[in-house]
Amino acid sequence: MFQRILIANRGEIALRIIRACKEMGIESVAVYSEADRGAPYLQLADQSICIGPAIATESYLKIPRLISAAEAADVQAIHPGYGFLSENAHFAEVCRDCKIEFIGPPPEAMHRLGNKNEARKLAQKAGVPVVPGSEGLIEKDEEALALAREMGFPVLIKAAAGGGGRGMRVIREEAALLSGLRAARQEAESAFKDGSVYLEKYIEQPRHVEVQLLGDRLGNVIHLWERDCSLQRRHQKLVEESPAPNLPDSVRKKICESAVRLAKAAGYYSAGTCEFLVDKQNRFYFIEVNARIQVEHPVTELVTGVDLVKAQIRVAAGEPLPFAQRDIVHRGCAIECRINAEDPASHFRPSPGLITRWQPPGGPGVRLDTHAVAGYRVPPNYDSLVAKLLVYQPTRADAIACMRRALDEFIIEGIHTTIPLHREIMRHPAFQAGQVDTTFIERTWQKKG
Amino acid sequence: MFQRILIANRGEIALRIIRACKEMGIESVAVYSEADRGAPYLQLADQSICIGPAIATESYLKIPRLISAAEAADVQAIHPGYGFLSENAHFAEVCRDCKIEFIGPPPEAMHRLGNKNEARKLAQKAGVPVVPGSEGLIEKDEEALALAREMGFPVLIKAAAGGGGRGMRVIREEAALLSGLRAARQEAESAFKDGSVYLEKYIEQPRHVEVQLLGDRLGNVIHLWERDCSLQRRHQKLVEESPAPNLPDSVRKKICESAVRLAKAAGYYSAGTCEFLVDKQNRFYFIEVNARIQVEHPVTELVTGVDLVKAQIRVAAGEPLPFAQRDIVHRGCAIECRINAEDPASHFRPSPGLITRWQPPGGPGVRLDTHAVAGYRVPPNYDSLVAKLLVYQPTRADAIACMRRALDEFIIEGIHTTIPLHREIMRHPAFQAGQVDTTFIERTWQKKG
Amino acid sequence: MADDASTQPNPFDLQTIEQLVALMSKHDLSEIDLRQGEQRICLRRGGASATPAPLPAVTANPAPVALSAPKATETPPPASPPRQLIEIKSPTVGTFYAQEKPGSPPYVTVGSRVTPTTIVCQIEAMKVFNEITADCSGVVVEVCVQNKEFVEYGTVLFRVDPNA
Amino acid sequence: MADDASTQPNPFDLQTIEQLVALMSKHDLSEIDLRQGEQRICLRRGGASATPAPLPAVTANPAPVALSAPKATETPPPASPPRQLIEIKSPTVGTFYAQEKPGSPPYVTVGSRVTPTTIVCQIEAMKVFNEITADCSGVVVEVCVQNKEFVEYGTVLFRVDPNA
Repeated sequence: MFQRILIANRGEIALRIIRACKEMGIESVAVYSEADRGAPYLQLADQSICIGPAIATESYLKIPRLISAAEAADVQAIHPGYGFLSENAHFAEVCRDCKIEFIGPPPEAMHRLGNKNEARKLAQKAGVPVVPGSEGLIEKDEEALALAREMGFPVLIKAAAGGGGRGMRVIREEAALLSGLRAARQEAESAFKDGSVYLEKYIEQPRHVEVQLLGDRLGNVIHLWERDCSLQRRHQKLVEESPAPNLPDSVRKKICESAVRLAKAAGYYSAGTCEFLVDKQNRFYFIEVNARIQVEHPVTELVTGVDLVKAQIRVAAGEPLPFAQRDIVHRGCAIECRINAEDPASHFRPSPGLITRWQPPGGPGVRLDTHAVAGYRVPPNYDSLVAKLLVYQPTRADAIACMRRALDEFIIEGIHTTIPLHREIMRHPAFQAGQVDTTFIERTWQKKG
Repeated sequence: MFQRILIANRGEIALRIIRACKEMGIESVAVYSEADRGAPYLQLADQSICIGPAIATESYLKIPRLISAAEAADVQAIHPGYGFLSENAHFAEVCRDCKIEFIGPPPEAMHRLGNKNEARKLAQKAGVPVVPGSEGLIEKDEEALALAREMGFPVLIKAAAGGGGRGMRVIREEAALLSGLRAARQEAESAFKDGSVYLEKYIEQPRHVEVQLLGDRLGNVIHLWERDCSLQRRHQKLVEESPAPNLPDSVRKKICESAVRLAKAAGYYSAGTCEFLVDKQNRFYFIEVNARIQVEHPVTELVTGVDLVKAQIRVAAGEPLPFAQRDIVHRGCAIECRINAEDPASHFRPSPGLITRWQPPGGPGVRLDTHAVAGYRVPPNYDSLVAKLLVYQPTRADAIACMRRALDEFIIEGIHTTIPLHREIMRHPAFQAGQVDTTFIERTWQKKG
Repeated sequence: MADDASTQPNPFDLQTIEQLVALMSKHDLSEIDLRQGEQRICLRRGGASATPAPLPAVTANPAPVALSAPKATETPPPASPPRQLIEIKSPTVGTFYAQEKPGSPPYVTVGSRVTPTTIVCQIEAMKVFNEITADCSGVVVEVCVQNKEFVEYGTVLFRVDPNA
Repeated sequence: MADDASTQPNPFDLQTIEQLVALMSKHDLSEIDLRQGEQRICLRRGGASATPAPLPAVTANPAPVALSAPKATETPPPASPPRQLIEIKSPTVGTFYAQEKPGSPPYVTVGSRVTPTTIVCQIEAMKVFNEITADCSGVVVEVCVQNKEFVEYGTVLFRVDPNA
């Protein structure tokens, strides 16, 4: 086992990893930028090293400085957390060259899964369903018509040169396809000087379901069941839970097994997440793999009793997984609310600053992961996550009631947070019924958001 | 189900019950003495009523005022918490007369179990082992000798008029019995003007193991496994855990089944605890029943996933237990440390006062039950418990590591607490080996305690 | 919620303070102590004999309100009387009765003169009626609770002017 | 760890205080106590007998130390120089080399005069040696790190007296 680990990250996930190290008897070395100097969580590490100014490209993303710090502190491994360099295969390779263990998947698997097209092909080869669509550009009308009939309507026409939602057009019935194609080509031509388009199945109001994976370097890969992360705002997750509500057990099982097949095909190890869209008929489609620990990993920790960060560290040290698939028992329901320093009443404007009062909730069923304390100043330089409030209860109804209660207890002053929004979500009939999809927030809080 | 419940208690257990009520959609009515006026937890109740001055006999123990408050607030039930009136059968009877449900066992069972001698007889009838001893006074030497031989040495000679450890004498071998009896009688005669003595088996360095019980009004009684509460100082528990370490499964099962038999014989319902001494040969002896929810109930909640306070409320409302014995699955290990406002470095002198800084631990596996916040003033009038820090992990070693970590994170300023002592306990080899008994604290911290 | 202090326009409003000081000077006040949320203005004037107000350990005992938590009948602590009045407080919890029995006149009304042994009301708890005595002398200037109203321990029942 | 306040531009607004003192003097105030959020201004005047208010328990940005947490090589924030010295700080993370190669004389020592382009040391990170320039003018009065010592970003390497 490692004697010392450097944590190439900040905030709550850095503290999460420090805690795992402390409990495992491993020394932790924290790094920090000038914006994080004096942050309370740094004092819980055994050592902390300033690696640069506030700007991430000169600190948390600066590979030579991280490696220098790692070598000076004489660590055997680096945990990259999430974000920053966590999915950077090059960083993993540099670590390998420097004989420092990268606590994450092998760079080869990151390469394989990092490219969306390659990942899609790998998934198809492993028998994992992907969003149907044209393999390349659509040249002829008959081709489009045949494909659309095969996939079924609605379909999505996408401009090859578009991106971020631009140059997209939903076609709901066959009669509109050809005129839609013509219009889309013209629009794309005038907008991007490139009229080429392709066709994809349009998944209406999909749910976002992801599978937690864990693999060791001996080739064992297991899943730790799924999380439903449909509650998003502009692709930013706000609420995550497990199990996915209203998902038939047979589908659940199939999704989880698909994810394991894909991970095995990719030669994956460490913790990772396989993301799927699920349509209203509970058909599921692979989107991508997140080759790292995720923000919402505690949801899975609560329902399975497995400490994912400790598992990551053990696997990186070469240990085999201490459990087989049959040992993983999913019990109860867990929900996470992300408490961000944002003002939901004002277009989610970031709200960094001094936390003048901090009174966290507690009691039965509550877990709080946060690096914030009273008197902590949330820096404006990084993402706005200040706390992850989780509850764990026997049933989903109990979990929602517990989360409502915990949110009502939570007092933060000095900065705006997403707490008021979460209080509304937990009281919303659609959420209570487990009937939300990725468009729910925008549809429901359109005026505010 | 009840619409409104009055909580006849204060501090962390009052907050615990408020939380359960909130999650169940029941309105809570808190009462408070003038010493607790303005305490933050009161604001989480739907209503709060001042019932008297600081002194408990004029407030939390004053039945007419509690009943008045309950009637004015129009509640259907009263939860007594622990301590104060929780084991007062008369209070339970008054509630019954006033058509207010007492959330606890029936007064008849409280009467039956409240008297130590009657409880002992009931236990024997139910086939539950009790500490062996003379049924009455020892008159003749031959009688004493025969009994001592039957029980085996060491035995304890107790003065009938003694109490609290006074007039006790341990006899380790047969040769010393008769001279010991003579000396004890003389001592008792001169100390208490009453030379009568009796004989009991002396349990050396026993462990304190207790069984959590839960029964409904239909006669169903189940156990939720055991807790080991051996870590005590002057009969005040400091650390509790489940499962009891190093207790063979067969013994565990027998103790738990004994407790259920006794509860059934007593006509018990609601939550309760059956306490046992366990000797070095893992023989167990019934001591007494605590006919209430206990301080350390969260330990059992963590390892079984059952919310005991909610269960108490449901049972009081006449609902049957929602689970059978086979549904209760014990998983993992939970430990509780009692954080008291006491100074362990100064003979555990109470340390009430203003909490100037309060930085609680968090993250994976941590549960904190507390009514304290930064700026809270611990009143000098009541017991010194300010927080219950609990951890839940797959194994006992993990749990100890997690507790160490959590204790290291916990910062309280302005008052002294038992945190430094707990940090030492969690690092002590005997505790880590699960080899402590009720004399451990006094033996180990004699100089300090 | 308040933003970071530094981004706020005007942490201390001097104009307000000037006006307050002028007020103090003009009206010979010895102390002004104002708070609004996080803001506090505390001014004391003149004689060192002015009792130093114990500084708030009370910022200390913050009223931590979970904003969305419903607050039904939170009773505020008894407010200080405007003049030198004596408060007769409830020594128990129960139902306030202004008269001996239905139809009787009230024990006391505004204007009644009381002595320490004057019965001023009854408070019923668990069917037991407790006669409450004034325990002070003076003239009743206010009856603070309605007949048959529920009173807590410490609820102010009457205000009595001892100098009237 | 740095106190947050010290990194802020202007913790105390002297103008405000001056005006407050003038007010106190003019109106014979013995005390002014202002707070906003974490900010507090407390002024007392005259009468020594005025009991000093106990300072608030709430120290602004508490450096929360888990007391028993082991602290290995916690680096204190760069201390302020005693005089008007310029600090040359490490612009990166790595190993400090005082000379160009083993056996060479150090780039600079105490007493060396530097200009902005003077190379004062090298810092090695991942086998790459970065030459560090003084970026200021003056005389080196202190070499703050040992040869081959590990330096963080912001570690003070040299102190330079610009007026010498």
